[in-house]
Amino acid sequence: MTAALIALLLPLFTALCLLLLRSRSGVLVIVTSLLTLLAAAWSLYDVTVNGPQWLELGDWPPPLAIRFQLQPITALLLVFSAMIHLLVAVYAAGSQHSKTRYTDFWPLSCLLQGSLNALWLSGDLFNWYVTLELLGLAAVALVALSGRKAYGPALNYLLLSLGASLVYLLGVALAYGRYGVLDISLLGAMTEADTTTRIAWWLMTLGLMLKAALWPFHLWLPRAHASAPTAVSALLSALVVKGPLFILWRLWSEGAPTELAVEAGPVLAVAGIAALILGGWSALRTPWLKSLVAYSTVAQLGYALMALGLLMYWQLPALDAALWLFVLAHGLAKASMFLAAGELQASLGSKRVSALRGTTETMPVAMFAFAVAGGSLIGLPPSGGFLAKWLLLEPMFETVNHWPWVVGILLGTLISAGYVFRVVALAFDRADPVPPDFSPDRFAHWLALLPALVVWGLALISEPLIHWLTGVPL
Amino acid sequence: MTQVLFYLILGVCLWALGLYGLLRLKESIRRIISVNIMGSGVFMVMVALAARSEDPDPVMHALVVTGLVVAISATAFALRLSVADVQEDDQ
Amino acid sequence: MIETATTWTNWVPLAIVLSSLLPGLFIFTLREDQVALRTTLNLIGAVLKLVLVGVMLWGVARGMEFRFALPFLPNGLLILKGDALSLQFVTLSAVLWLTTTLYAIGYLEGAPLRSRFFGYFSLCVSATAGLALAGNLVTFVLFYELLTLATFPLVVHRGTVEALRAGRIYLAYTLGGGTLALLGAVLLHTQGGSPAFVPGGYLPAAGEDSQLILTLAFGLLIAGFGVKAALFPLHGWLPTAMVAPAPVSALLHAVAVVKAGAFGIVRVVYDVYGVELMTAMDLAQPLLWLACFTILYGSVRALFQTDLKKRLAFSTVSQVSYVTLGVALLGPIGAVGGLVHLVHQGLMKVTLFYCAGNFAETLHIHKIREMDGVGKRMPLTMAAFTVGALGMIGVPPVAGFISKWYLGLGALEVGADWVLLVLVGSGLLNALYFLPILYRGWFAPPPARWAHDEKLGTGQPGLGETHWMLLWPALITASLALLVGILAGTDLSPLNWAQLTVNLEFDL
Amino acid sequence: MGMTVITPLLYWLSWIFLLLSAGFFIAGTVGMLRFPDIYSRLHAVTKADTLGLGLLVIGLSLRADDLYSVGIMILIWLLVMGSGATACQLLARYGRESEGDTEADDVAS
Amino acid sequence: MSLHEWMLDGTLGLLVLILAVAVLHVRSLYISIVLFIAFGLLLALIWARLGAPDLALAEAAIGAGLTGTLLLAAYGRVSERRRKAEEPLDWHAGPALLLSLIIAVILMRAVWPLPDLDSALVPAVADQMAQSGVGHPVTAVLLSFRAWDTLLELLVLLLAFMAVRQLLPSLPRQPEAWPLLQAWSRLLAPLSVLIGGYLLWRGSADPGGAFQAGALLAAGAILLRLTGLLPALGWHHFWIRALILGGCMVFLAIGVAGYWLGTGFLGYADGWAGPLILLIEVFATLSIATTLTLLVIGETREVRE
Repeated sequence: MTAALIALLLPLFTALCLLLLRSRSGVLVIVTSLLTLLAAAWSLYDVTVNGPQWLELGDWPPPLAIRFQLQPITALLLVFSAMIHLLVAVYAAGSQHSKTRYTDFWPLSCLLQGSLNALWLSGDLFNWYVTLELLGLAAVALVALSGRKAYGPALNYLLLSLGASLVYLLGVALAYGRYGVLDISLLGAMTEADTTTRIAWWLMTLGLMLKAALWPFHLWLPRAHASAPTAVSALLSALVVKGPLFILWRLWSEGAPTELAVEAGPVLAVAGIAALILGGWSALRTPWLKSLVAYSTVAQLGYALMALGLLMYWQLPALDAALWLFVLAHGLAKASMFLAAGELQASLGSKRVSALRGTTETMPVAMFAFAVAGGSLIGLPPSGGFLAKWLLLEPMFETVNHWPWVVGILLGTLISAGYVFRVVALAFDRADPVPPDFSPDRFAHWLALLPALVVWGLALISEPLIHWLTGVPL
Repeated sequence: MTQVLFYLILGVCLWALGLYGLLRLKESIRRIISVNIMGSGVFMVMVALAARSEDPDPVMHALVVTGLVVAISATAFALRLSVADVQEDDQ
Repeated sequence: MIETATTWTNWVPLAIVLSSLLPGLFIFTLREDQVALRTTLNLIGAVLKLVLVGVMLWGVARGMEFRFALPFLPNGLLILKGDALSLQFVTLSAVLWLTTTLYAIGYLEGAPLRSRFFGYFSLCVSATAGLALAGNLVTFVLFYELLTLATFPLVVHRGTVEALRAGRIYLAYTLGGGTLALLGAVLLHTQGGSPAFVPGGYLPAAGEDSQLILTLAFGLLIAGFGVKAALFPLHGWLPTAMVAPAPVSALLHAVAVVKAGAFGIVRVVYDVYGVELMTAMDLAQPLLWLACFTILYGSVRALFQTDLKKRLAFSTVSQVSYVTLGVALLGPIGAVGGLVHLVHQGLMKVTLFYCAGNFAETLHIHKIREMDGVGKRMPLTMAAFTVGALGMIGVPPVAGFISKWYLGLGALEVGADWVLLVLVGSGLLNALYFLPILYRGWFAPPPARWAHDEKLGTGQPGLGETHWMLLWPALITASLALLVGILAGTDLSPLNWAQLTVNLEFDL
Repeated sequence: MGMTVITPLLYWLSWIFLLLSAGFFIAGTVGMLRFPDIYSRLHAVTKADTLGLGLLVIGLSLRADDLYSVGIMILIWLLVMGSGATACQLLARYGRESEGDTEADDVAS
Repeated sequence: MSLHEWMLDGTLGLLVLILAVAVLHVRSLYISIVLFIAFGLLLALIWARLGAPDLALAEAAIGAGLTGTLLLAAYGRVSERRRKAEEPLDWHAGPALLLSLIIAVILMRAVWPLPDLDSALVPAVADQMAQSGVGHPVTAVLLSFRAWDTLLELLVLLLAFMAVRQLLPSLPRQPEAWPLLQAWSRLLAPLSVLIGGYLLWRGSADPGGAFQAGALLAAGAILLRLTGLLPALGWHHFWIRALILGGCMVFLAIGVAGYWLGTGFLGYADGWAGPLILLIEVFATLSIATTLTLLVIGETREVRE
C-alpha cells in the first residue's frame, strides 16, 4: 500500500514544488513521473503477491473514514496512467511543435495525474465527487492552455462538467439519505432495489456518463479535444474520460443490488452500441483530423459501455477483463493516435483530413503510428483491442439469442475500420502529396509510435494481464 | 409534511430549476448563475438530510462546506473564462 | 511461458516466420539508394527461408515434431506447427517468394519507394508463412488479418486514384471477411476452446443444441475465408486489384492471398470439422455447388475480358475453386486432387503473371489484341506463357492435367458425376480463352515495328529478349510446372506429398 | 443579572419596541420604492433602516438573558450604521457622476 | 410543526424559490446578479434555520459575498455590446419546462421516504469525537475523519487559481479611491482580521473554521486592495507563493509524517491531534485568504509573472 501512496502523493508534491519554485522544467516532471511509474509497478507487484489491501485514512473505523482500496485492477490503472503521463510529458518536453512548453502545463498535468490516482484508489462516493471536480477543472485548465480559440469550448466543457458533477452529487446525497453510508463496499452490502436507490443510481450514472462523454452526452468532447494542444488532447482522451467510467463500473458492479443492475444493463449496452455506430459515423464524415480522432474516442468508449452493460445484464464478472482491456488498449492507442495526428497537423500546417495526402512518403513514421494505433482501435489481431474484443465476444456466444449484440460489434468494427482506413488510404495517395511546411520532428514521430507498438505487444502479455483483471489464473 | 421534507422538496426544485437554466440559457454568465443555483439546491437537500437527527449530522455539514468551496473555485474559474472569451472578441 | 523442454525443433517454425519478418523490418529503414544492401537482404531472407523449410521437410520425414507455442488468449494458445498439410503450402510460398523477389528486383529497377515496397513484401510473406504453419484456429485468424494489413500497401503502392479505389475495395472485402472469420473462430472457441488442428477434426460430435451453432460457425468461417479464396459472391476485389504492379499481382494470385483463403477452407474442412462431422451434418453440399458455380462463372467472365491481366485474374477466380471443389467432394482421391492443385495452380499462375509482366514491361502490351506475333520478339517468355496456359487447360504433361485428373476420379469415386461435366466444361472454357492468346502470340503476323520497345536485355529474341531478372523467374517456374507434371509419380513430387497428407486425414 | 426578575413588564415593553422597529423597516422599504430620485431613496433606506435596527436591538436586548449578547448586538448595530453611511455616500457620489455634474466640488484634490 | 414555524419556513422557502425563478427569467443581467446575491443571503438564513451555523457563515461569506463580487466584476468587464443583447429565458419554452417538471416530480418521489431514516455516521462521529482532538463535530469531520476530502478541496481551490493564471484578464481602469471609503476600510480591515482570527480560534470548539475565517480575511484584503491601500500582490513575490501553497504543503507534510510515524496517513498521534489541527487550520486560512483574494481581484501583473 505504501507504493500506491507514493504513486498518489508524488505528483501532488511535484506540482506544488514546481509552483513554489516557479520553474517550467519538463525534466523534473519526467523524472518524477518515471518514479511514479516505478512506484505504481511496485504496488502492482505487491498486490499480485499478497492480494488486495485496504488503508483507512487516519486509522478511523470503517463507516467513518475514507478507505483506500488497492485491487489488482487499481494497481494496473495506476501503472497505465503513470505510463501515459510519462509519455505525454516526454512528448511535451521533446517535440518542436508542442505549444505547451512555456505554460503551466507541467504543474497542471501533475495535478491531473495526482487526482486520477486519488480517483483510482478511493472507494468513497463523496471523495469521488471531489476527485471528479479536481479532474474536470485540471482538464479544462489544460484545454484553455492553447489560447483564445479554446476558451469557448473549454467554458462549455466546464459548465457541462459542473452540471454533471452536481447531478452526481444529488445522487450521492440521495444514496446517503437512504443508507447513511458513503463507502461503496459497505453500500454494496446494504442496498436493495427500491425507488430511491434506483433514482439515486440513475442520477449518478447520468452525471458520470456526461463526464465520461459516453454516447448521448458526448457533444462537448470533439470541440474540446480538437481545440486543445496535442499533448493535452492525448492526456484527455487517454486518461480523463476513463476516470468517471471507473466509478461507473464500481457503482454498478459493487454498489448496486443485482435486480437494479440487471434492469439497467441493457440500457447501457444499447447506449454503447449507439455510441459505436453514431460516434463512428460522425468520425467518418468530419473534415477535421483532430475531431475525427475525438469522435473515435466516443465510438471506442461505446465498446467499454457495452461491456459494462452486458456485465451487469448477465451478472458475469469475466467481462471485467474485457471492459478494462478495452480501456487500456484504447488509452494507449488513442495517446499514440493523438500524438501522431498532432504532429501531422503541425507539420502540414492544416487541420483538415484531406491535407494528409501522401504522408506515407513525407512522414512515414507518424503515419505508421497512426495506422498501427488505428489497427488496435479496429481490433485487428494481435493488438490489445483484439484481445478485448475476443473476451467480449466469448460470452456472447453462449446462447444463440445474443445475436443482436454480435451484430452491434460487427457494425462497430466495420465503421471503425472505415474511419481509420479513410485516413490511411488517403496517406498512400501519391497523386499530389501535400509537402510538409518545415522539417518533421523525427523524435516526436518515434515517440508517437511507441504506445502503438506497446498496445500491439499487449497480446503477448495477455496471460498475466487477464489474471490481474479477473483474479482468476489463466 | 415535516420541515425536513419541505426543504428536501425545495432543494430538489432548486436543483431542477438550475439544470433547466443550464441547458436552456445561452449567455455564459447566466449559465454560471444557474449552475450555482443547482449547487445550492443539492446543498439544501444535504443540509435538510443533516437536520433529520436532533443534533444535526456533522458529516453532511462538512461535505456541504467542501461543496461550497468547490463551487466558489469553479465559479471563479468559469467567470474568468467567460470574461476572457468575450474580451478577446473586442480587441 | 513456453511449456516442455525447448529443443531446437521448437524454434524452427518461429525461425521460418522471422526469416522474412526481420529483414523486412530492417529494409523499411533503408534509404532508397541502398540498392545492394536491400537486394542482398532480400535474397538472404528468401534463401534462409528455403533452407529452413528444407530442414523441416527432412525433419518431418524423419518423424520429428516441430511445434512452437505461446500463451495468447485464455485457453487459446498461439501455435506454429509443421505438419504434412502446412508443409506443402509453406514450401510453395518459400519457392515462389524467391522467384518473385528476383522478379520484383528486376521489375522495380529505378522505381520510387522500393524500400517500402520490399518491406511490406517480406511482411506479407512472413504472414503467409505464419498462416501456413498456424497450429490452431486462433493463430490462423491472427495471421489471416495480418496478411490483409501487409498486402494493402502493396495493392496501393502506385498511389494513383485507381490504385486507391482498388485498395479501398480490397480492404472492404478482406476486412469484412476477416471479421466474419473472427466471429466464426470465437463461436467455435466457446464450444471447446481452440485446441491444435487434428487431422480428422477436433470438434465433438454434433449434439442436438450445438447443431445450429456448428453450422453457423461453418458458414461464418467459409464466408470469411471465401473472400480471399475468391468464391463467387465475394470475388469482386480480385479483378480490381489488378491495378497493382506485376510482382504484387503475381504474389497476390499465386503465392499468398488467394492461397491463404483456399488453405483456410482446407483447414476448416479437414482439421476443424473433419470428414465424418461434415458428412453427418452434410455441410459439404452447398460448398460443392458454390465451388462449381464459381469455376464456371470465373471462366465465363474471363472470356469477355480484353485486358490480359484481367483475364488472368478471372481465371484465378475459377482455378482456386478447384481446390474448394476437391475438398468439398469429401472423398480421398478428390482431396488429393484439390491439395495438389493448390501447388500446381500456384506454379502455373505465377508463370503466367511473370510473362504478362514481361510483356507489359518490355513492349507495353496490356491488351490481348496487342499480342500479335509477340512470339517472334520474345520467344522464351511466350514459351513459358504457353506452358502455363496449357497447364491451365489441363493438357498433359503440365501439372494442371494431373490435378484435374484426380479431381475427376474423386468425383466419380464419390458418385457426384455431374462434377465431371463441370470439370470438362471448365477445361473447354479455359481452352476458349487461352488458345486465342497463344494463337495470336505465335501465328499472328507481328506489327512492322513495336510501338515501344524498351530493349531491356539485348533487345534480340532469345536469352536477352528482356531483363534477365524478369526472364529467368518465368523460365524457372515454367520448367517447375513441367517437371512437377512429368515426375508426378516420384515420391518427391507434390502429388506424393498430397497423397501422404490425405492418408493422414482419412487415416487410410 | 437583574433582568430576569421583572420579566412581564420588560416582555411587553420589548414587544412595543419590536413593533416600532418593524414599522420603521416597512417605512424605509416603501420610501425606497416610492421616492422619485436616487438621493431621496438613499435617504429613506439608510435613515429608516438604521433606526429600525436600533429599535430592534433595544427590543431584543430587553429580552436577552445576559449582557454579553447585548454587547454583541450593539457592536453589530454600530457596524451596520457605519457601513450604511459609507455606502450611502458612495452611491450618492456615483449618482452625481453618472448624471455628469461638472463641478466636482468636494473631491479631495 | 407549530403554525408560526410553518409561517417562517414557508415564507423563506417561497422567497428563495421566487428569487431563483426571477434570477433566471429577468430581462437584464444586472438585476439577475443582484437578485442572485439576495438569493445567497436568504440561503444563509435557511442554513441557520436548519441548524447549520458553520454553513450559514460560509454561505454568507463565500456564497453570497465573494460570488456576488465575482459576478459584478465579471459583469463590469462584459462589453457594452454583450450587455445590450441580453435575452432572458423565454417563458414559453414548453418542452424543456415540462421535462424539468417531470424530473422534479420523479425526484420528489425519491426524496419522500428519506426524512424518517437516519444515518449510521452520526453515532459513529459521536463516539469517535474523544480522539478527534477537537470539540466541534464539523471541524472534527473536516480535519480528522475526512481530512483527505479537505486536502483535495484545498487542491481544487489551488487548481482554480492556477487555471485563472492561464487566462489573460484585462486591466480595468482602477478608479481613484475616495477618502471616506479609505477611512472606512482602514477601520474595517483590522475588524475583519480580528473576527477572522476569532473564527479560526473558536473553530475547534464552536462553529467557525479555516474556510469561513479565510473568506473574511480575503474580504478585508480585497477591500484594502480596491481602495488602493494595499499594493499589487504579485505572484513573483516568494512569500505570496509560499502563502498560497502553504496550506496544501503543510497538510500533506503532516499527513505523510502521520503515515511515517505509524498513525496512518493523515492520522495524528494521540496527544498531538489538537495542536496539529490548529497548525493546519492556520496555514489553510492564510492560503485560502490569499488565493481567494487573487482569484477575485488578481490582475494580469499579479496573477501571471
